[in-house]
Amino acid sequence: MLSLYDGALDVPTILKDWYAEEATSNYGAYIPFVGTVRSEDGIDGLSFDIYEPILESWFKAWQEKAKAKGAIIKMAHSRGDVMLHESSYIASVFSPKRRVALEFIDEFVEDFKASAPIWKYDLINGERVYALDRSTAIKGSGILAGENN
Amino acid sequence: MLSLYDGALDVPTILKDWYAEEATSNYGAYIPFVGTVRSEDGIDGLSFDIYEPILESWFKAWQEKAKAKGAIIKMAHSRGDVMLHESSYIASVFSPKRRVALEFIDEFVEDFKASAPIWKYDLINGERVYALDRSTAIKGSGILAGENN
Amino acid sequence: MVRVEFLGPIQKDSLELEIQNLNELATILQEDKEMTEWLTNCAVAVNDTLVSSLEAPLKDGDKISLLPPVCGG
Amino acid sequence: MVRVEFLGPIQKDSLELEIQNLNELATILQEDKEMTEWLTNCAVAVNDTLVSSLEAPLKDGDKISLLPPVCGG
Repeated sequence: MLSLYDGALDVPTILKDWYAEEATSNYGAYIPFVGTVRSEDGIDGLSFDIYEPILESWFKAWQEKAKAKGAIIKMAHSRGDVMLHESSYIASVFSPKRRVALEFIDEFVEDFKASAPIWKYDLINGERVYALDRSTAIKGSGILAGENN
Repeated sequence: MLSLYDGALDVPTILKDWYAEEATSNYGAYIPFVGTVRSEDGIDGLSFDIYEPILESWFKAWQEKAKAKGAIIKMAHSRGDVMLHESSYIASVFSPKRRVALEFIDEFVEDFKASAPIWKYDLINGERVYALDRSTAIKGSGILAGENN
Repeated sequence: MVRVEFLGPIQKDSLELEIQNLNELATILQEDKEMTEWLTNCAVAVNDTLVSSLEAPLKDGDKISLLPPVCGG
Repeated sequence: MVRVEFLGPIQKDSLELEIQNLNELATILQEDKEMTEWLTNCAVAVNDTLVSSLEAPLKDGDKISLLPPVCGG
């Protein structure tokens, strides 16, 4: 399940709903990863753009990987502005056994950071500044730049 | 924070309270691990004994390890009976950055399984049967057995 | 006719172009000074599937997307 | 006098013993057939601190705990 929200996530409600959804699915391990906006470099918050068609296909591919291990994943992310100490991201894994869940949440979150088509901006002095220095070029980037690259 | 409860854990409330407690602590990552009783081998549930003095010193040592990485840990566990699809265990890590949290939750949960002085019993046909085959001897076990061991 | 969209932080309006493959798109965008940096760090999708080469033929109605460096979470 | 406690699944009452070190405890428990298996897989704590050798001297009032294999979670 992939859920996108305008603005900050209601973390307790999402964690509770996901837990309830799988209450009788017989998964022994549930690991959510919650990402929260930190106060750093004088920002007032962050803002996000999402390209949904590719996010959905990326997520679907991970759902298949999870299924192959007997696990399932759920993810929530914010669109637009999320202020300091609010949360913008929750990824979670349910699996029968703990090792799969512990390994999967790590791989899933890292690939999310490297590949999910979401762009982050700092909200600073009323401006929305693309966070290029913390961003990662998607694998295979640069093909349009020609032979010199 | 280490919290012990009689019977099953109220997972949504614990996850919510912990999130609220650190709402302005400026941690960017919050990872709870939730352990839930699975239906397996005809059991009706599990039951736990805890030896609290050593559990507390074990937990305190992990709090120090977390502190050295700028992180904190919180843990909840059940005493006594926990029935199918109820949860008996939550471990969680808060840290400024995701890598520390992802690595720490794994190490912490694995050491918990290997070292925390908690004994698990299957509840089956009204009996409480020690789960020896899924248990792990604490490091250094066997010293009383003499030279042959 | 294909449509080229610039996603996220790239401040550029979509283009409608008569091109047969991505090599032609590369040639066109390389002449746009504002795109120079983006070309080095953007991934390319055709009809919402990422591509790793410029050779695949394009057909009428295709949607091409340029995806700059990402940072979700 | 020291007190020896058997934790978790070990079905055995506590003992009060006049012993000077854990070697003496080992000798006593090795004579108890019901303890044979437990001795091979139990860890030992003195005053709630796990120990890795039998040599440390015991003093009056010490608490010794035997911890069988664990499985929290």
